[in-house]
Amino acid sequence: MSALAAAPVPGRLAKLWSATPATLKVGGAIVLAWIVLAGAAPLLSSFNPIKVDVLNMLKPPGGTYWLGADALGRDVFTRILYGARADLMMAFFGVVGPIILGTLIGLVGGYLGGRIDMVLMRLFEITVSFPYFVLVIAIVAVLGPGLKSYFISLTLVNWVSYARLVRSEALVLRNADFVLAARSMGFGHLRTMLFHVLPNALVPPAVFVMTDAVLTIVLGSSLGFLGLGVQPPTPEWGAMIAEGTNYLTSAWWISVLPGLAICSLALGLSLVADGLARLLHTGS
Amino acid sequence: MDRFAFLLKRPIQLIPVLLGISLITFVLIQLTPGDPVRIMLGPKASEDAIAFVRARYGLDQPILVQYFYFLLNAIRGDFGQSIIYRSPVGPVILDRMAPTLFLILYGLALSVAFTLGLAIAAARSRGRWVDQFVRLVCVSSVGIPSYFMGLMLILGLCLKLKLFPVSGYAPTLIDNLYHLFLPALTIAIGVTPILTRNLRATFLQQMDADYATAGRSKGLPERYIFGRHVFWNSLLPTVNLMGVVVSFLIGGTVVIENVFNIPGLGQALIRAVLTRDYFVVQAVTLVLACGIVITNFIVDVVTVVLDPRVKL
Amino acid sequence: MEELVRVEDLAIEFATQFGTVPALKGVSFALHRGEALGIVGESGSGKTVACRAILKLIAANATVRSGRILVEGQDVLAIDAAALQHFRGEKAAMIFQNPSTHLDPIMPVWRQVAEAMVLHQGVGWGEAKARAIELLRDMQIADPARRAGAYPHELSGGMRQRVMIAAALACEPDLLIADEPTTALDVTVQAQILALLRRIRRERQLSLILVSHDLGVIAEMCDRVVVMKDGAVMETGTVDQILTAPRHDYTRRLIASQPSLMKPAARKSAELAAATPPRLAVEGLKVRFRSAQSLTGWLTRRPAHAVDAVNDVSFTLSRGGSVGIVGESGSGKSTIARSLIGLVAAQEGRILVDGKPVGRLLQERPPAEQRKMQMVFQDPFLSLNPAMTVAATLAEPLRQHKLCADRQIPERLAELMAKVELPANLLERRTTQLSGGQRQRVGIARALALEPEILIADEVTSALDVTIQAQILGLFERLRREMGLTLILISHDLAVVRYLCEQVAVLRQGKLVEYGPTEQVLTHPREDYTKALIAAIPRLSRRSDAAE
Amino acid sequence: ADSKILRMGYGSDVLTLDPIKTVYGSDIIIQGMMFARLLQANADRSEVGPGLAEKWDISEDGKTYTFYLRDAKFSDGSPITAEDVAFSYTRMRFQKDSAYAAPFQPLKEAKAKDAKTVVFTLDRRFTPFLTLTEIWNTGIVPKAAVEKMGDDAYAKAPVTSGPFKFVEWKPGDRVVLARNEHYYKEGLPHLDGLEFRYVADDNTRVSMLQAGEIDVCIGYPVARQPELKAAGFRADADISSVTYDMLINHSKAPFDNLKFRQAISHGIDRQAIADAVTLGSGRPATSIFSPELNFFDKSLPLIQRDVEKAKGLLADSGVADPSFELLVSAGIADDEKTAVLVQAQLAEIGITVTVSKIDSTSVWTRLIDGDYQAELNWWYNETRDPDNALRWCAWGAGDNKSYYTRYNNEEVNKLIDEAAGETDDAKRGALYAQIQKICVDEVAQVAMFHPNWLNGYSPKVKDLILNIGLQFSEIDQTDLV
Ligand SMILES: Nc1ncnc2c1ncn2[C@@H]1O[C@H](COP(=O)(O)OP(=O)(O)OP(=O)(O)O)[C@@H](O)[C@H]1O
Ligand SMILES: Nc1ncnc2c1ncn2[C@@H]1O[C@H](COP(=O)(O)OP(=O)(O)OP(=O)(O)O)[C@@H](O)[C@H]1O
Ligand SMILES: [Mg+2]
Ligand SMILES: [Mg+2]
Repeated sequence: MSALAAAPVPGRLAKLWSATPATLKVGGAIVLAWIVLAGAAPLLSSFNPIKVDVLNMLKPPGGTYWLGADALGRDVFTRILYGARADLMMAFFGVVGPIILGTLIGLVGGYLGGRIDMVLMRLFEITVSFPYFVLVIAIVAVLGPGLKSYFISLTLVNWVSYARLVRSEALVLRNADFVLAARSMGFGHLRTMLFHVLPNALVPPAVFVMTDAVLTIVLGSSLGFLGLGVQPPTPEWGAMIAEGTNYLTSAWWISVLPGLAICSLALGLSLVADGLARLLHTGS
Repeated sequence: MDRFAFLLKRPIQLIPVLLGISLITFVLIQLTPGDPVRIMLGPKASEDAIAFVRARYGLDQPILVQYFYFLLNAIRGDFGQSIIYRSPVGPVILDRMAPTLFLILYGLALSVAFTLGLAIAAARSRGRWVDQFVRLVCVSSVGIPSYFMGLMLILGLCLKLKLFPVSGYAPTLIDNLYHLFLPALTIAIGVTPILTRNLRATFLQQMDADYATAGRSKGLPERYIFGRHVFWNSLLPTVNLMGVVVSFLIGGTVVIENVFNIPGLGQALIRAVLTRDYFVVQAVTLVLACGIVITNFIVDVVTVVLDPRVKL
Repeated sequence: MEELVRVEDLAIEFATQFGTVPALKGVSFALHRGEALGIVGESGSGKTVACRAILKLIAANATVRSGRILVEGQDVLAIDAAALQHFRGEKAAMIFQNPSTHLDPIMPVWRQVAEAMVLHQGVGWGEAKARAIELLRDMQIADPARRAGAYPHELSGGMRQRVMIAAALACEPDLLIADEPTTALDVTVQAQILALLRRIRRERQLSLILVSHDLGVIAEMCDRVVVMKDGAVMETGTVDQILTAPRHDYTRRLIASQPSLMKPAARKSAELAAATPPRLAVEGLKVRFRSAQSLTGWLTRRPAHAVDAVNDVSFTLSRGGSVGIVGESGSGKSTIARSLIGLVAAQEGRILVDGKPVGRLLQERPPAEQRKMQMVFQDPFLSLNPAMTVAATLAEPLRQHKLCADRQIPERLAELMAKVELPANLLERRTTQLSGGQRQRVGIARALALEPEILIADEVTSALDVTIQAQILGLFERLRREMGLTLILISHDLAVVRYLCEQVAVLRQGKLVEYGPTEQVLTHPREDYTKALIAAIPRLSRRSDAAE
Repeated sequence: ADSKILRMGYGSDVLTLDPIKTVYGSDIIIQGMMFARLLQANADRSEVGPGLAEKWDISEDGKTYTFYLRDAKFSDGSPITAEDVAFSYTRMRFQKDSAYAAPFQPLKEAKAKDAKTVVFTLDRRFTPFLTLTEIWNTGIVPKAAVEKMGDDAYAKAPVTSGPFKFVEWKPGDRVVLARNEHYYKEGLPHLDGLEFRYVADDNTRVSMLQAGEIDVCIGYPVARQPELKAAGFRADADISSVTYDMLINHSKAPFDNLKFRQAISHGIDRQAIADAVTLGSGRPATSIFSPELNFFDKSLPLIQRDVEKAKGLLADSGVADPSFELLVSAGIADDEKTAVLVQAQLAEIGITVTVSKIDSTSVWTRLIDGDYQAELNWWYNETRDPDNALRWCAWGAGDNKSYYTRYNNEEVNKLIDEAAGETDDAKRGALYAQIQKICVDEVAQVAMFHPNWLNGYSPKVKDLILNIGLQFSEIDQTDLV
């Protein structure tokens, strides 16, 4: 019965730490490590990631080029470090738009129900069935290539995942006693939706977002032929993999190593997701 | 039975969705810079020639007028002409439906097999190394792009070990089990981790469910509880997730079709989009949309069959 | 008498994120063959853990620190998996508190009854089905051949509990462990299930362990009682001995908290009530739920299925007055509450507050009017926003209705906490970090924060321990007396109503079958239905009639 | 014996089988194998000799060409007459939707004089005309069949005049051809048939060659050359007439500025780019067109990269903001590589290049609309005569505005016309040298290097090369052993 709230701050932190699932700690450490590596890239490598050096093309790993050099003589290690910047950014901004838009739509549809939900659900189905390429081409044509178009096209399409998750939560929550209680105390729909339904509908999207972040990186590289994603010469893992495919039989390091980087980030984020789910589900 | 009333309602809901998709697609692709006639005639053609052909396809009309005619014709079963191939849309895409359909079904069949195997193995040995290993593999393989995976499989299994053909779609069904094994495997490698994570989690959750405890208290063997109770109660979330995955696959097989050179719908769509072959884009989009709607429909039917409580 | 079960010095603890939780701290008790042993104690005292341990149903995160459980001289905790399978089901079986979750939702019920027979006794499925149907008939399920094919959700709560009992008895065990088998059921059904248990115990020479937090139930059913608190046994004895001469303070408190034993609160005289103008008047209230029409229904012009959840209900309440609404499950009690508060629209009838009609739905009522009438929800685990702290929960209505200046809020919060007898240091906790009783009091405090004139309490105590229930009933009584709160108390427990309410309204299938002063209705019920409700109340004193 | 079917894989899709309706590589290659022309080039296209025409006369004024046909038949067994030849040329030259009528502007009339003699009338003396009579879109089609079937149907199942006849076309997948029994060369072709397959992905195509699923892989990533050779495939480069260049928009700043263009021309290292992109299989560019074309001016020096000079030129140009956007078709690895190299090299002289990858159709659209600053592109020439090449890349008066660069120099335009009317090789050479000099000095476009066709052939394939004009001209000689 001793009050958690009254405990002194250090004790509280320690408690929080011990309450944090191990997966969350390990996953967090991996993600954090990449953030640090990305930030400290100039300190860790003396190479310029975009400086081409035709004389050292395709140098295998070892020597000055720890992880080899790519088809333009750029140091793969350095490009992986700097690539983390673009990838972390893609992972982050690639999900921000979808999660906001999707959560709002799912929330409104699920909470208000009725005709609005009907219309939103049709919109949902249209989006799911809509060919992504058409959208990407159109957006790239209007806004030009690059990350901005990438984020916008992702937002316009990927919201459906989050809308689906949030809506199914909101559908249940809108009849939850505490939501009815909020209504009966005279709170408006907006307040009820934002402060009572929303915070309780966030666990599934918060878990999904970790996988989604990795998928956005992969998508960016898979659709590079539409002009999606970062533009050369900016290093980015997915683009590095794509660039290296022609060399897979002769210079494996160009694509395999950034591939391992993505896998490690995926691992980190998934562990965070697992831990987060456990933490949020136990409700403390 | 009332629970199956939705079987009748669905087709009606389909209409606004298909209309919406076709209108948005039509307007968007037409507004995108690029002229299919120019692509058809090539960069060396004269302006005269281009204007002449544009008029022939009615592309000189306002977009909404064109859309109206498209709809009118579509209702009569005529989906227009492929501008790039200078021939009716039908034959251009009909041949391509079978390979894509087969590929997706085959890929799903493998995914389901892998998923069941892995998830059951993991859940039955929860916390032990099999479980941890399955989790690790599932978690870290999400980051492998399918074109990369496909290429690795080709290099390893086709060229090194000479186990499978690199490409192609064979005329008979049985042959395709062999020919399309690698592409289906690539799909499965992409899909299995997602499904397995979900199914394993549901298994673990259901193994702790009250009815499982009740089963134990009756002295039912663990195997029986898992096989007869937990298993069937765990399927629904994964079936639903599979519906979503199929939706993404239906439009997203292009990468795999490219790597394994399978003449499928995904390839047709992407080519049509890249060449602004308006009516092919339109037709393929509608076919894919129907595919997605049918998928959701099947998921709903399976849901209702699996769970007697569900009403739709 | 031969000893069937002996639990010796059992200590079990759970590993959790927050460290180890000792659930049992050296519990010992014994059960003789043919005997019925009751276990009582407050929530979390370890009743369930102890019972499950007898079947070695020990959670994955649990460790047995010490102790033995001997059944017919054999230590259950030491036997191997194969033997355990035979022990479970054939020697001992268990039924659980919540029949809805303990049945597989997607398997026809007969299979769930039959599967143990097939697996333990090697009976074929065909024969097992026939036997299962016989068992269901024996459990007094009407038309068992047809019901056998039903899925759990197609059955009522009472029927589900019968199915579970049938499944437990399928292999004719010697020992039945019943862990709060009736808590989730309403009183009339509870009475039927208890009667059934008594009958089969007699007919089959079953030994029974019955867990309950309701001493009334224990008194009706058991020969001996074990009283538990905080993972330890407080005292053990025969029922009479415990009820008449409790040795332990805790036991005494437990007994005192039984609502049937609580003295009715002071009441306003009927004349006085009639003299004051009514604060709340409900006239001819009617709520009809229409199920969504299906396409097939529409095509065949079949009218949509409709339920009259509330049908022509009228009553009046004066300032400081209180009415209890009772009735079986599904009789429309909650629906009345919801339509009063404006969460569902009444199709017909009027609701008058201080003589003025109010809007049917929340959004048709001005905020000030909304504020006047508040409701406390039935389930304390569902009615508080899990994402909020207690302080935020209580401050939100104050702020929204601008009931006090922002800087006075802390002061008001402290007042509210004091009013519901909660320590102020709980304010910073999340609602999920509170016990059920604490939560329910936060729910009440939240309603009171709006300074309502009318309070509707929907089964606020049914999920609580008797001791906490007693506290909360006391609180309502005080508020009514001191603040002139007008109270509508919904309950299926007539004892609770008797304690608190001046008038009682008996509801059946949406209709008021009886309405009048509490004493009058309880002592001279006119309707058979009311009589049945009264008869279903388990009483400590009724042990003697239960025995025959 | 086993039937000898040659299987080819190519990275783009066949769109039509009607030779007048396309300029695409896939169509050109397959049509070249289906339709015989009046004249025929030898394997490396260095010479043209008799084809369907046994001999020909050119009138004194160079305006009348008379071709005498040999006895030959279409694949349906009907004879190939002068009427068919006149029909084919008229159609190619005058039909509204003919895709490549431009090089034939001087042709005014094509007429059958008798069954075996066809007469072409030109409106001016036009020396390159003879070589043009062997390019793919002058393939002879049967008048009767085209008129009976209509253009659209004919384009899907043509009656052919070349070594192979049409069997089947699955759009987006493959075209299947079989030996034409009626082919005019006795005993040829050696092959029984041919499958032309669309394999979009470069690496897949190579893998298919390695796995024996195709016999010829047209186009492979240069990185895989050593591996192919080591495995015994014939994978040496086939010489092409390709020029890989940076198209620059002369109507837009900063490329309207001569000094700026020159700064760029001196600021890039053509040798290094050629080496890095083609891994040594291509040559740096010195002129505006390929050294494989006649009258290529061998005396033009390779412009060596000179950072100081480039900086000076940039300073002189007075361009305040030396930066531009370089368009690249997304998904083409070599373009991307080149772009990055150009970007890095120009950065050193103070020019900021922003690389934009967009889909190829959008690139073309912006190119044609003039809505771009610079773009990476390549082109090849069908014949060895430079007239066609220059009219494509430097003739401002043409429909395509000097390959959409909007480069328009009256003098160059005049010289091109003059050279086309000249019959004396020495004089033509001098004129073409002058044109090349002006175009290089004025930086009409930034020619960078000349890559070669990288085709892989199974060792079973005998006597097959892709010539400079993207044709397998000796396909009728090709054999599988
Ligand atoms: N799996 C578990 N993990 C952690 N703690 C547990 C677990 N199961 C039970 N406990 C804890 O053990 C203690 C005893 O729980 P138990 O369920 O036996 O109480 P109970 O007397 O049956 O209460 P109730 O009347 O509420 O059913 C409680 O503090 C509970 O929180
Ligand atoms: N939203 C609704 N739609 C349709 N029917 C409803 C709805 N809410 C309640 N009902 C029906 O109205 C009737 C009365 O329900 P209500 O919840 O008022 O019962 P109750 O007396 O509170 O029962 P309990 O004691 O179980 O809480 C029931 O038959 C119920 O099924
Ligand atoms: Mg319990
Ligand atoms: Mg209720």
